[in-house]
Amino acid sequence: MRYEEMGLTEGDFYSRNFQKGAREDTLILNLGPQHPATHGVLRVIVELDGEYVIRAEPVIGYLHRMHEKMAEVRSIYQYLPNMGRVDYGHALGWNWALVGAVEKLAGFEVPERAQYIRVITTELNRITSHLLWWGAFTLDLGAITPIMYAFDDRERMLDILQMATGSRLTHSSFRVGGVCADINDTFIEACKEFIPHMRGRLPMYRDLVTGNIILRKRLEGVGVFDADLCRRYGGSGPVVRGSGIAYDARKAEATPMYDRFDWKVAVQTGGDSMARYLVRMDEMEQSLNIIEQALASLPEGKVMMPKAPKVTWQVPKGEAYFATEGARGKVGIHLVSDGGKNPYKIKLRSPCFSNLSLFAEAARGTLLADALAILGSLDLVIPEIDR
Amino acid sequence: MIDTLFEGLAVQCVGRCDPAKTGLAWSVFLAPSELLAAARRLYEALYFIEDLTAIDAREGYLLVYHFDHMDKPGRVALRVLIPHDAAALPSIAPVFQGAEWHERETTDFYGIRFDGNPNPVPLLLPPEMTDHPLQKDPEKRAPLATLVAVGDIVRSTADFFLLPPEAPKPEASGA
Amino acid sequence: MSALKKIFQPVTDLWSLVVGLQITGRNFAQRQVTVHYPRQEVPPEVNASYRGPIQLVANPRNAAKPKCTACNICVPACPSACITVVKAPPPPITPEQEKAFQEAEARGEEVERPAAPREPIIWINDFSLCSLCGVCVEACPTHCIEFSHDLYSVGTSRKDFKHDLLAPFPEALRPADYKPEEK
Amino acid sequence: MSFIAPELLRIVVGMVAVMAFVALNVLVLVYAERKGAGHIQRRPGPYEVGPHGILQPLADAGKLMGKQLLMPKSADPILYWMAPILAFFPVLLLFVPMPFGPVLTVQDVNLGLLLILAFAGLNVLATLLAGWSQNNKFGLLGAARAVSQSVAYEIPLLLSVLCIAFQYGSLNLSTIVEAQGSWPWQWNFLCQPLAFLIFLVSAFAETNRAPFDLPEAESELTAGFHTEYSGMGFGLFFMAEYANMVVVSGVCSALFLGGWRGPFFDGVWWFLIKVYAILALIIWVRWTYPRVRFDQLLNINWKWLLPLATANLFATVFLIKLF
Repeated sequence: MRYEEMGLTEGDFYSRNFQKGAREDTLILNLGPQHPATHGVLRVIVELDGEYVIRAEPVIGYLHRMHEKMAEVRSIYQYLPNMGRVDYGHALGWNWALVGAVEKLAGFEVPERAQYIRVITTELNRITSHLLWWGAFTLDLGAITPIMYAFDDRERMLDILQMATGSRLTHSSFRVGGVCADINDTFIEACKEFIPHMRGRLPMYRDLVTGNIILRKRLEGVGVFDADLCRRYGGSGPVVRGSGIAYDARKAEATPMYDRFDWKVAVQTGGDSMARYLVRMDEMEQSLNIIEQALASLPEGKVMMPKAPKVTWQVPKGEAYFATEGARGKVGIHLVSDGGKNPYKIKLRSPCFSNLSLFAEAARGTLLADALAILGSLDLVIPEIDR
Repeated sequence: MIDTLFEGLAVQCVGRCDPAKTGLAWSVFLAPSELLAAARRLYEALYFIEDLTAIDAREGYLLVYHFDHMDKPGRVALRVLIPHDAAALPSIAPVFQGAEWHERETTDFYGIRFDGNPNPVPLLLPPEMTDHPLQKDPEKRAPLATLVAVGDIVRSTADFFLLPPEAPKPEASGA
Repeated sequence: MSALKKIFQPVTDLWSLVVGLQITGRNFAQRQVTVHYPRQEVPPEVNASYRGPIQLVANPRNAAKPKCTACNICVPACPSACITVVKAPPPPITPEQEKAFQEAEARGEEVERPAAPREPIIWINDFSLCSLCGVCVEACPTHCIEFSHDLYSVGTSRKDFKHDLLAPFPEALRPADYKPEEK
Repeated sequence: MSFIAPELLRIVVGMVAVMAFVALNVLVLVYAERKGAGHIQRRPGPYEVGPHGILQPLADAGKLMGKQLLMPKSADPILYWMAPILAFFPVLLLFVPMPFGPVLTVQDVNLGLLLILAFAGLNVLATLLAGWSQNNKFGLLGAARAVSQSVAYEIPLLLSVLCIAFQYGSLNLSTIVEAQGSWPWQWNFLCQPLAFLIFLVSAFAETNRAPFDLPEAESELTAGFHTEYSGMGFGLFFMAEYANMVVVSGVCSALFLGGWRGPFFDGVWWFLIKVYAILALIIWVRWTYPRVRFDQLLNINWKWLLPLATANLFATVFLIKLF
């Protein structure tokens, strides 16, 4: 190996690769893959000058499962459950991306009621995802209690989501041409009860965490991203919306049904970690608005299109790209089919992958604690990065 | 606007697609040598990179770069065909730094070399791994014409490899 | 104005700390929200929508038999290959019957050998592989697979997760060497 | 000889009593902390070992003692094992001049405050040794943070203590307690509110408790200075942290809250009530706030606490001279 020739004998492949560019007087610190702040098996190698990060390199792939290869050896129907595993936080966003791509390619018309159910469950799932992030992020910043309050609300929502999707974490309830089950009155009642409850909890979150001076000082002005940085790295979701760009794939890509509801794209202009934090807090409120309106105008009808495809259905020839807004950013599926039983190729466009790739540049010159705050503010879900 | 954006570049084909059917607004075929220049123009027109991947087809690897715009949504797909036996093309990481990871991932999956990538080490697969999981067996490769949406061709070179045979050949331009 | 604000800023900042203490203090005094398993369990209506390990639907004519016709459509449909279904063989033929059949065939008559019953004799779901995706449930043409609502499925060895789905059906056909497991 | 013997006996008996007191307190505090955290987070906390989990700290202690003591291959063995001992045992000495009750003091020392402040400094040394000797980068960073933090916060702590010392012209804790009255309005926290607050904040930092728990900052440095310690090596650091909390609360109670003086019946119970109230506050704060950043931590000290403490000291001295 060439690294041995350079006298780099310690560590594994990636740490030796990283050491090549290191200065003489610095400390190389390996954070992860098992580290409390990396939420799973992300590994970040950082070069420190004192507590200042000179260089950082995320090393990923510890949770790589080759979902794109799995897509080529399964039918679309069999591949649907994989989507819940790509992003356990916002599984329904990925569900929608896949069925949306297939419906686009095949030109299917999905019943309206099914689309409404998709909107309601996806938005509920978005709130659970943001709550999970909120708890984990405050945990990163050293506050241990908020995650427990977040989970209190999250559990209630999972109970509600379970009524519609049957599972609590790796939801897989969307089908090509509809959803797997209709919602019942219990679900609607539970949702209607939950929305005011959640609205009452958000001020408490604000007082406990958002207004806290220690947290504000930790986040304000830390990790400022500008629009150019987001463009160069393809950042999306709250990362760009925190930088003052009102880009939301639900509006930009015209995800079905979202144009019927009155909601705003949450934008903050600061560009710092606090802005990304506030965007997500605002998004929870917007999601509640959407759910409320969708429940009020829920149409009657079937939840599956007639002659919906079954397990052995063959995807028509051609390609389609469908993107929607996941909790972490733009979730995209590029589906290419040669008309066979299995898709010819599926590319999963993961928002976390792009968002993490800008971390190396954003973390340069920050304190170690700030770098970890930036990492937390990106809302990373490792399985989605590694796929 | 895309056809004017690439003015002066050797573009093989520019096609306008129907976003409702394919999710793409424009489909642009390029020669590998023009890729970096095209990426730079997209960057100057404030496009951002969405992803890049390859399709292993009978004619070769078709590299697909997706770009989108934050204010005027409309996905642009840049496509570059490279042969199987000389799978290399220039990296666009100097312009879009985010492409670095996508390129490394494509190298892992397909074994395509990106010249100019600042850190060409494996990204997702272990460094000891030598084979590339998404390469297809030669007999399983499908022809590109069945896979790719070219769209309504706005202009193309006369010898463009995906011209539908029955379509009247538009006059050569942009060459 | 801004000077005044500058002076009072530290005060409001410090007040936010007091607000935080108030909130945690109030929560300290409030009721606990966790379910104290195993002393308590979640209410059963929460389980009603839970999609647990799959089970077979009983035959509407005979509840002691499964409805499954052993058509084997679910087996290739499963993305994780966790289902094993074996169709029941035709009933054994005694040598006398066999002789009678052969004689009849020799006479050129149409012989109707007894057909295999449309029932499974082995139906195993390897739950250690199952991802509860429900593809088998939706693929089944006779709607004989359903999700159970069993939240508390636990096991102490790998063997415990090879669920024998015929076990709840006392009259289900079984292979000759089948021994019911000791409980 | 006959003069020394009772004194010696007093110290020996006192130290044994202090050891028992500290050990008992660590157990109680571990339980209180976990139970308090549980209730703040609206869950029961430890519940399984004994009624309402009351024996949980004993089970934890048994687990820690039963664990294998591990040492990294490249660690310095002498310093590595010295650090936890050095962290815990000097803390016992800090209880020597502590005025538990009117006569309940191990040894009434004239320079009691000085003794406490001097031996409290050893804690920094132990943290530094621990971080340094284990040859772990997280430990090293944690140790560096611990040293700069402790050194910085000792100054405002000292200055706020000096205010009281000037006021009474004594460094003897018992004298200071006795000089305060029995009723809350006669206690020092009213005539020295700023010193009280500064002392409290510095005490959080000195004991490395949240929101100033940077040396062990879990989400940044995994476990900071005690990353590599297992079993009782970690256990001693753990005990030292809680013992330090008790010391700080005791000093705070004696200096600012009237120690064992209280309405109706003076006595050791008032001292204990005040100590546990302060401990409850420390625990409460830990489960409420996020952690401050390292440079902010030092900024709070150098830009706010130190000038305020100095001004407070000058004001005190001036007023004492005036009246």
